[in-house]
Amino acid sequence: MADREFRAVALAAERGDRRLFDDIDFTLSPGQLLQVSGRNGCGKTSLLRILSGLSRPVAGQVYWGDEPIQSVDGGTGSCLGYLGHQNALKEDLTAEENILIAGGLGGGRPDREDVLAMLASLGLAGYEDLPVRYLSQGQKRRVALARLLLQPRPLLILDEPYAALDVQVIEVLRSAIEAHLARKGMIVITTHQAVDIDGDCHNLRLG
Amino acid sequence: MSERGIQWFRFTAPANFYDLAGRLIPWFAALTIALFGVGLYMGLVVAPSDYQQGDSYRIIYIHVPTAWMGMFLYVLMAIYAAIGLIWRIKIAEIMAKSIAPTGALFTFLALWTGALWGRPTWGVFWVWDARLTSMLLLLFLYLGYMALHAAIDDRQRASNASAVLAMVGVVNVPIIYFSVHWWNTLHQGASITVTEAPTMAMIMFVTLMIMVLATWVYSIAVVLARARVELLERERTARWVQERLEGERR
Amino acid sequence: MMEFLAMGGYAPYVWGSYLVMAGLLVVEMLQLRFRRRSLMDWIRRMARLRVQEENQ
Amino acid sequence: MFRPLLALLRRDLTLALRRPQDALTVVGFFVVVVALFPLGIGPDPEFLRSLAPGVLWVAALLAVMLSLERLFSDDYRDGTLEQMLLVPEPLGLLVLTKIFAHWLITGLPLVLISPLLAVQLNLRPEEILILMAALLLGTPILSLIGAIGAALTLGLRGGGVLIALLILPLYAPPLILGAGAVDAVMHGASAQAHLSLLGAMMVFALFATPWATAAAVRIMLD
Repeated sequence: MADREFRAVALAAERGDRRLFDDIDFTLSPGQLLQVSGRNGCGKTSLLRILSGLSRPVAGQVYWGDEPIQSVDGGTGSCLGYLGHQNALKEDLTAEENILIAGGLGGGRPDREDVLAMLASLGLAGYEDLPVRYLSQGQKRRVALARLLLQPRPLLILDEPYAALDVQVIEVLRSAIEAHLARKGMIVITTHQAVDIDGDCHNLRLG
Repeated sequence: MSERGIQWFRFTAPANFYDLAGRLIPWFAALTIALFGVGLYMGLVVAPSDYQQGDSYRIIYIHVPTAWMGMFLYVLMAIYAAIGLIWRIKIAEIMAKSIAPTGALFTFLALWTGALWGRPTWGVFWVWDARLTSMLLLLFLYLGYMALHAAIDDRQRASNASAVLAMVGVVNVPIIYFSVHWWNTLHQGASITVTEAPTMAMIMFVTLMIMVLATWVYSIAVVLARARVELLERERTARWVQERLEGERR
Repeated sequence: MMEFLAMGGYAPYVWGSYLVMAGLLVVEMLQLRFRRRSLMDWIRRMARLRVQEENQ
Repeated sequence: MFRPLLALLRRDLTLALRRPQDALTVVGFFVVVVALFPLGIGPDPEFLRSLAPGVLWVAALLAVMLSLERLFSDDYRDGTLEQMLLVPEPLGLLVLTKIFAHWLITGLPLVLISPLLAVQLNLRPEEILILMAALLLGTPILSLIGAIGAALTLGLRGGGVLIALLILPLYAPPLILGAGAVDAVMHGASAQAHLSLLGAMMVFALFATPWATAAAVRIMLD
C-alpha cells in the first residue's frame, strides 16, 4: 500500500512559553505501527497534528518519502487520514450522508453498499439514516471511524481512537488496524488503554 | 554584499537586536529633541504667517508630517508582517507589532490636526474630504490590526493572523484611497478641497521638512524602544534576558 | 509674547493641535516606560522565585 | 477535480436547507433595518428617495456581515474544517466553494428581496434595476472580503464584534461604488462606470481573497 517511509526529523513543539518536546526523530516503514504514549498534557496531540501537517513544528520537519509533509504531490490529504478528538461529523446529516460526502470531498466515489457494510460491521446497522445528532457519543465515534477506514490512505494517524468505544468495537478496530498493517499500511496512534496488536509495533514515549 | 547579508542576519538574533537597539535609541532620542526644537522654533516663530490663512496655516507643520507618517508606517508594518510570516523571522514580527500603536497615534493626530485646521479654513471641524475620510479608514485598519493581535492568546498565532490582516489591508489602502477620492469628486458640492499655496515659501518648505524628519526620528526611537519591550516579553525565559537583567538595574 | 500666544486669533486651533500632539507623544513615551518597568519587575520576581525553589 | 467541490457545495446547501431559519434571519434583519430608517428620519418620500441607495446598501452590508460569523464557525467547532485541510484539493478552492454556497444562501436572497424594499423607499423601476445589478455584483465582494475576517476570528471570544472592526473599513470601496451606481441613475447620469468598476473589483476579489482566507484558516487551526 505505502511505498515510502514516513520520517520525522528533530521535531520540537511549544505551547506558550513551555517546550512540549524536543528532538523527536523516527522513521516508519510500510507495515509498521508507532504508538505514542505519555501522560496527559505532554504534547501527544500536538505531535500528531504536526505529523499530519495541520500544525507547523517550532523546529524540524516531517517527510513523506523525500517530500515535506506540507508539499506532498497531490496534497497532504492524499497520503494520510487523520482522526482527532473531534469526530468531524455534521449533526444535521445522517451517518451515511456524512461518510458519502467526506468520501466525495476526498476525491473518491464512495460506494453506498460499502458504507452500509462498514457501518454494520461497527454495529451501526439500523442507525445509518438517522441524523447524527441522535446518536450517542460512542456511536458518533464509530461513524467517524467508519469514515476513516473507508478512505484508503497509506498512513493513518489516530488520536485516542478507542475513547468512548465498547469492547466489541475495540475488537473490530483492532482487526482493522492489523489488516491495514498487513496491507503494508502505516499507523501512528495514541491511546490510554493497552491494546495488543499483532504486527511490527514500536513505541515512542514523550515527556 | 554577502558580508552585509551576514551582518543583517546577526542582528536578527534576539539578543543582538536588543543590544543594538539599546545603543541606537539614545542617539535617535537626542536627534528627535534637536529636530523638534529647531522645527518648532522655525514653524511657530520664524516662519511668517500666511497672507490668506493667517497663523492657522501653522498647523500644516504637524498635520502633514503626521499624515505621511501614519500612511508610511502602515506600509512598513505590512512589509515587516509579511517578512515575519513568510520567512518566520521573529524580529520582523515584533517590529510589525511595535509599529502599530505609533502608526495609529500619528493617524489619529493627522485627523485631529486636520479637524482643527478645518474649522478656521472651512468653518466646520469635519468635512468628508477624500483625504480625511481615507485617513479615518486607515485609523480603523490600525485599530483592527491591534484588536486582532490582542484578541489571540497564542503569540505565534497572533502574529501570523494579524500579518495576514496587515497584508490584506495594505492591498486595500490604494483601492480605498482611489474609491474615496472618486466618491468625493462626484459629490463635489459638499466639500471644499484643501487650499494649498501654489508656491510655498522656501522657509515654510524647509521647516516642513525638518518637522517630517523629526517625526521620522521620533518614530524610529519609539518603535525600537517598544520592540525591545516586546522582545523581553516574548523571550522572558531565555538566558540572555536573565544575563542582561543582572547587568542593568533599572 | 501675548501676540505670539494669540496666533493671530487662531490660538485655540494652533495650540490645540500642537499641545495635543505633544501631550500624546509624551503619554506614549511614559506608557512605554511604565510597561518596561513593570515587565522588568515581573521578570526579576520570577527569577527570584525560581532561585527560592531551587534552594528549598 | 471538480467533484470534491461539488460535494462540498451540495453539503453546505443541504445543511442550509435543513436549517432554513439561519438564512431567513439574515433576510429578516435586512428588511427590519431598512424599515427602521424612515422611522428615524421621517416619512417625506422625496427625502427617503434620496437616501435610499445608501440605506439599502448599508443595510445589506450589515446583514452580510452578521451572517459571516456562521461561515466557518460551525465547521470549526465540529472538526470538519480541520478535515478539510487534509483533503487533496487546494484549500483556496474549497474556501471559494464555501463562500459561493454562503452567498447563494445569504447574498442572493438579499438581492432578490431588495426591489420590495426599494419600492417602499420610492425608487423608480430603472433605478431598482441598477440597484439589483449593483447588489448582484457587490454582495459577492462583501462575502469574499468578509470571509477573511471570519477566518481570522475563528475560535476567538467576541469574534462577531471583532469581525466588524476588521472588515468594515475594507467594505468602503464596494459601498461607495454600489450606492454610487444607484445615485448616478437617480441624477440622470449613467451607472456604467460604477458597475464596471464593481465588476472589476469582484473579479479581483474572486482571485485574491480565497488564498488570504485559506492562509488565515491554516493559521487559526495551527
